[in-house]
Amino acid sequence: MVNQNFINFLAEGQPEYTDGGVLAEFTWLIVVLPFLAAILITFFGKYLPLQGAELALGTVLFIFSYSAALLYQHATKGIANEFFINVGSIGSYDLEFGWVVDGLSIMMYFVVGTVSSLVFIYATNYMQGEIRYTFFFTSLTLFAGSMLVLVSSPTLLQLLIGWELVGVCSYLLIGHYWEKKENSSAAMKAFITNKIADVGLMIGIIVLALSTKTLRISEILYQSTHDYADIKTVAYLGGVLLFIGAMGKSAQFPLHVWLPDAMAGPTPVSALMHAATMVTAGVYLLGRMFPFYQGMASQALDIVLLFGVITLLGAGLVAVVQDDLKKVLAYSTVSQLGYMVTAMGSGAYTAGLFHLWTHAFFKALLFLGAGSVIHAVHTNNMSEMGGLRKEMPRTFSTFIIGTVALAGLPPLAGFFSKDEILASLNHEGHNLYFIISVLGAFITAFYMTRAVLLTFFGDYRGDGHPHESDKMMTIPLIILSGFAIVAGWANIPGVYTGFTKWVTTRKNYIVEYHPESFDLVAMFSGLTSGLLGIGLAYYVYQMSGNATDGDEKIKIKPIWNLLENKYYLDFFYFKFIIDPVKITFAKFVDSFNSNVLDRFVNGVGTTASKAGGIVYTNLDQGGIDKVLNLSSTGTDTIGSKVKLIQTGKTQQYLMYFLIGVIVISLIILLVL
Amino acid sequence: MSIQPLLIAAAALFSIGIYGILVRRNAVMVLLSIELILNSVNINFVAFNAMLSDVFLNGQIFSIFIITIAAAEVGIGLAIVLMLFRNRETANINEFDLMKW
Amino acid sequence: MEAIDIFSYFLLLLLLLSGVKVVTTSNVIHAAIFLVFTLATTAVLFILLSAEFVALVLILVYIGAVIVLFLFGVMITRAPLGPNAELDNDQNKLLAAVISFSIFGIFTYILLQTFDSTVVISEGTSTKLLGEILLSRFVFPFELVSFVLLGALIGGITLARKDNALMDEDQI
Amino acid sequence: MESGLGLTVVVFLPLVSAIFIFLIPKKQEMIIKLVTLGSALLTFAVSLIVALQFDFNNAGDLQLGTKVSWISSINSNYEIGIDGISLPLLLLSTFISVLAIIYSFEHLPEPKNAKGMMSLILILETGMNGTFVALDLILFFVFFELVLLPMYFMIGIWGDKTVRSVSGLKNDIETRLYASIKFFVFTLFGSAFMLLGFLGLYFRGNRTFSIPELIELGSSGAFTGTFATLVFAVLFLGFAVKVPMWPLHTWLPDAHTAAPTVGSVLLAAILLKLGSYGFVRIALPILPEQAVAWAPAIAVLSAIGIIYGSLACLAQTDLKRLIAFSSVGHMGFVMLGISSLTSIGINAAMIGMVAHGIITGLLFFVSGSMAHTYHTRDMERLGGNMKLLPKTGAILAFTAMASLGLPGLAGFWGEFMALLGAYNPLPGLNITIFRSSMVAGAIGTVLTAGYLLWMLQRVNLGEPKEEWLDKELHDADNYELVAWIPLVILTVLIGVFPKLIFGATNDAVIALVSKAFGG
Repeated sequence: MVNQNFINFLAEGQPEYTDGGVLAEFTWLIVVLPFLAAILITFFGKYLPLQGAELALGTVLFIFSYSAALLYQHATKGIANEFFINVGSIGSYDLEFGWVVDGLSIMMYFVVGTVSSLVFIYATNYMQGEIRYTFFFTSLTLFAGSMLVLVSSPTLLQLLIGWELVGVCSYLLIGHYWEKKENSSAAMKAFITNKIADVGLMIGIIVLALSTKTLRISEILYQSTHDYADIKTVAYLGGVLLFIGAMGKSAQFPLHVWLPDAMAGPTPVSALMHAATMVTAGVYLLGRMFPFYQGMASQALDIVLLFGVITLLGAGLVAVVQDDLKKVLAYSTVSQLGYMVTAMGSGAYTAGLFHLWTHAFFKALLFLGAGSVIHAVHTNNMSEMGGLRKEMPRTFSTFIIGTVALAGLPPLAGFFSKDEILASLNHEGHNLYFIISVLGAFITAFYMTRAVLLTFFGDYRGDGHPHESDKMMTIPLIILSGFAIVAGWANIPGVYTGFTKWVTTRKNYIVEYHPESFDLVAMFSGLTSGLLGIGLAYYVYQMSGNATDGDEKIKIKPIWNLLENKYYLDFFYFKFIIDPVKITFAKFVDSFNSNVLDRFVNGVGTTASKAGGIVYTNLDQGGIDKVLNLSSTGTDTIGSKVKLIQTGKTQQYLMYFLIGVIVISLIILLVL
Repeated sequence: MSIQPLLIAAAALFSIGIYGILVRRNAVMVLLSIELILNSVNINFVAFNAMLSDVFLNGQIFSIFIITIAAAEVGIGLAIVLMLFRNRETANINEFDLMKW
Repeated sequence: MEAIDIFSYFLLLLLLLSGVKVVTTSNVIHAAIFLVFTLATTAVLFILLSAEFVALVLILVYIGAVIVLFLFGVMITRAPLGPNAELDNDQNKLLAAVISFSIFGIFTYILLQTFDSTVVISEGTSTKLLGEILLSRFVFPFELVSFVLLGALIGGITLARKDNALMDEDQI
Repeated sequence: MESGLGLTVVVFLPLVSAIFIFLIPKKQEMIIKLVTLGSALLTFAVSLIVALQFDFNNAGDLQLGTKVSWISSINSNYEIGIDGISLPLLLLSTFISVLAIIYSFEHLPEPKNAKGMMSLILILETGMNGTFVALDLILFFVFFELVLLPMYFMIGIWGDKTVRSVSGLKNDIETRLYASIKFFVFTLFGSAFMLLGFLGLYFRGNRTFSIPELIELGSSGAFTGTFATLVFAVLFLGFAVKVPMWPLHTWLPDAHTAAPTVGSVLLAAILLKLGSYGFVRIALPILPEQAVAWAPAIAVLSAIGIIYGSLACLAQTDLKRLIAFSSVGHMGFVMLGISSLTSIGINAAMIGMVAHGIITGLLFFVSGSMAHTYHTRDMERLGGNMKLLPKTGAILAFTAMASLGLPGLAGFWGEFMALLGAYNPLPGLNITIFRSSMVAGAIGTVLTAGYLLWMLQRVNLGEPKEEWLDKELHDADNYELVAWIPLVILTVLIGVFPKLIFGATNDAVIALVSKAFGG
């Protein structure tokens, strides 16, 4: 089943990799199981004691343990293998599904498995008593399953399938409370925005597949690292198109607009979506195709870098002005995704994936923490929170850990990954981007501190009775905060660089900078900016006055408006793209259809019948039939008078008859 | 007995029947008048039979047939009248003008 | 003029008078009774003409069966049993009289022109002979008439049946 | 030559049963329905047996057919047979017919005349099956036309009775009347030209109507020049009306909107395929040179159809009309695939046809049932369907997802592979035109997602409107579920395992392409 090129490819890489044995061969279980579970939950979930949640939970726990086993074997022995199933041939192309087991996919399995498990546990409690509880778990399981389809994909085809399945699951989950129109609209927005990006991905896949004559990723990577001429001509185009796809899922500017709206879904969904699934897909795609980018499409990487940097700064700024706690986190996610993409664009493969790895844990932590808060105070708005650190100590402490990790302070996870990105930028000599990224780190620290201060410090401004959440919700928080602390230790320059080895399955072909020790400039500037951000926020929101008027102090009207309106992007989209298409074009086409085409058709019909009429009246009727008609008209006129004699009375008829008989008899008798 | 009075009487009976058909409103009465006409024909047949001293008795046999057919006719005619009466609630033939154009 | 001639003229007069009464009486039942009278007179006339079998048939079939049928018809159609002025079409009367008189006139003219006063010979007729002729020479029409009667029987039943189930089927 | 008995049974059994049904009194509805169902099931079973007998290793050859002299004076034969291209469509046709009959058991539209409806469905099935197996142009034409009549009556008798105004006509007109006449005249117009083309081929092609013989002649270059151009043009007209391609599509929305549920299901699922099948079976292989010359035009028209159909959908308020316009878009993908003249593109068209048959058939089932329940198709009045009719709503949502080309479901393959084919058309075709068409098609997928999701939002989601709350609405009953669930399952199966279709079509398409276009 293993492709010959792939074996060669491995031989050029790290020959000590094993094929993974039975464990790798049965990896398909973790991909298929969620779908089976989803079917079971749909049909039988209602009859189970936990309404189907236990099936979902069992599935993700299985995924978690299986991926942990895989990760253990990979970390000790190394695995690289891929499996294919032919599902049809079309022309000379084989359509194949399958699964790939290598460092990158194992890392993703583990992230998905871990985060999903914790989120699912959390959700069993969080969603208690909510509408469509069972269906929620169906979708959630499908969501995790779709992500696994995506990351396990050895062919671009399966990647595309997983990609879109993730999109549709997000549609189901974001629109979970579809009774309200905003929610279903948000779901639609997510789906359509992703679909637009998917067009890029789809065309990119088509371009690559047709130039390499295969849909297998490993084969494409092999060709792109071995100077095949066909792929070289389309590499730049293909690279950009794939990145457009990644921009949709990974919410890069200007296609990030769906992500903040996606907060309409329940909080566990946001956590899962923003941490482990969906948004990481784009970064995963860049990582998976990284040898291609580096080998053939290095110009495309410049575009990737540019958009990454724009996103990390732009989204970070918007996060500062949000009042909705979940939206702060959402924009923070966009900003962090910007970091990852920046890393990829600058050629720092490991750094990008490392940030994905750490971010998955602390962002899941933050979202679940936010969910816990929202569950307690029944509002999303920070202006109605405050002072919750006393009522919700566990949530508070874990949230603080997440915040610090995100702000990038040692020794928590965010510090190491962010530092590696900065170091890489510094090393590559992208000075401007380096400065912007450092600025981004400052902004990150600022808005996170602002959020913490508004939520947990000061006095409670709402009018409910907040309370600490159930154990089922706090335990995942605690576990995740553990991960948020230690996840970064997987790759400490100069100390332990296991993570680099995990994800570097094709060592020789990923030419990247691996800091042997800490890059002092980067570390210093990152650390300073983080601390500065925290300090400034603390000064503005806590030291000088209370939290509520903190915003007023930093409000510079025009910029604030710009940010509050999210750079008028939504406005622009609606005004210049969606409305024209949905209303103007569509109405035009519809009226064209009924007023031009149909009118033409009907006109032809009417004209034909008129022409027929003319031929009929003038030629047929006027000429030939005229003579005949005259006689018939005569008959008709007379008949119309004569018919009056007809009364329908039998006796009268008989009388007329007899009169006739008499007259005729008389004539015969007298005249003849 | 000469033949002339018989034939004239039959003709008179025939004319009376015609009058009845033309004048009567009730469908049953019209049927009665028809019987008169048929009877006049019977008289003619039997009279001619007697006059011609027919060996094969054609006249008598025909009158028997006529009587038979007349019986059938009365049966059907009354059934039709009954039908019409049932549908129209009247036996007045003036109201049956279905044969109008 | 023999006695039998006087008797037969009397009979003919009776016949015509009762016939006129049939079409002029304003009572339905009376009309039927007068028809019986007319037919009975005819039957006597037939006997005078030595057509005994026909006379008997006339009495049996007409007076015995047909008139009863008529009386039933009269009753079923709920024709008023007493005198009924509505029985005639008044506006037709004059024209009808003219027509029937014209017909009578024409007939009489033709008859008087055609026939002299030939005397009718009334020999006795053998009913046996009549039966033989009927079943030999006229056997085919005889059988045909039986079918006609059968058809009339079925037709009469079908038409006059009160229950409408069968008819509903046919209407579709 | 084999006996061809199986195929003959598949074609004529429904017709014989229809005649048999005429003999059953109208009142015996149950007997009529059971006989119809039995005959359709039997036909389906026989078609399955035929599929089992089919030699998939030689899917490119015409198999299991026969050739019997029919009208010897014009050398027209009763020549039938199937290959990998027609087999999936034949199975689809027999299968959908069974489901349509099951659905009609309890859901006859007014005036409920089971006898008439059932016999029309059976006659329709004969026409459809016959078209897919006919290998003689005259036979093909007869079956092609046979389909018209039952559909005309279905629309005209059981159709929508509302009176509406139509632009270009002075007086308001009953929808069903307008639609049925439009449908009939449009298709007849196309097929009249088509017959002309057939006759042209007959006289130039050694006086034969046999399609295999004509293909041999065509691929050896017997038909060239103006003659070929004209013949292709008239064949194009005939088939394009049926597909329907822009701008010959305007009969479709009216016909679908007016037709009763079963009618629109059969219309969408099978009848539209007759046109695209005609292209693949007749127009391309017999006139390859002309196909190459016309391909860019077809591609452009398809691309316009995709965008146009999607945009028109966005403006619809009538549920069935929306789905009808979506058919225009989806068949655009099919035609885009065909126009690429590559094995990928034509394979895409084949799976696209089957998938469209299943998915749009299901959509029409569901929307027809909803229209029956709510007594309106106006999406402004619907809403909260998911709450009111959960089963119907779930299937509607699923089908809409399938229809927008969600990967993993059947609709995806047709769209994606058609785009794949259009990116690299047959060498010698104008790359720019095809790539632009491909981009247009890709944009079309976004618009498709847009209108379908919008439709879902308006119909399925949200709180139910006031007017429905106190009404007693019936969710899908067992007959409906029995008719729908198989289609749902098929959608998933083909989506996950497209070999079900490609396994049959691929060899046949490769053979066709290599014969006609030398590669």
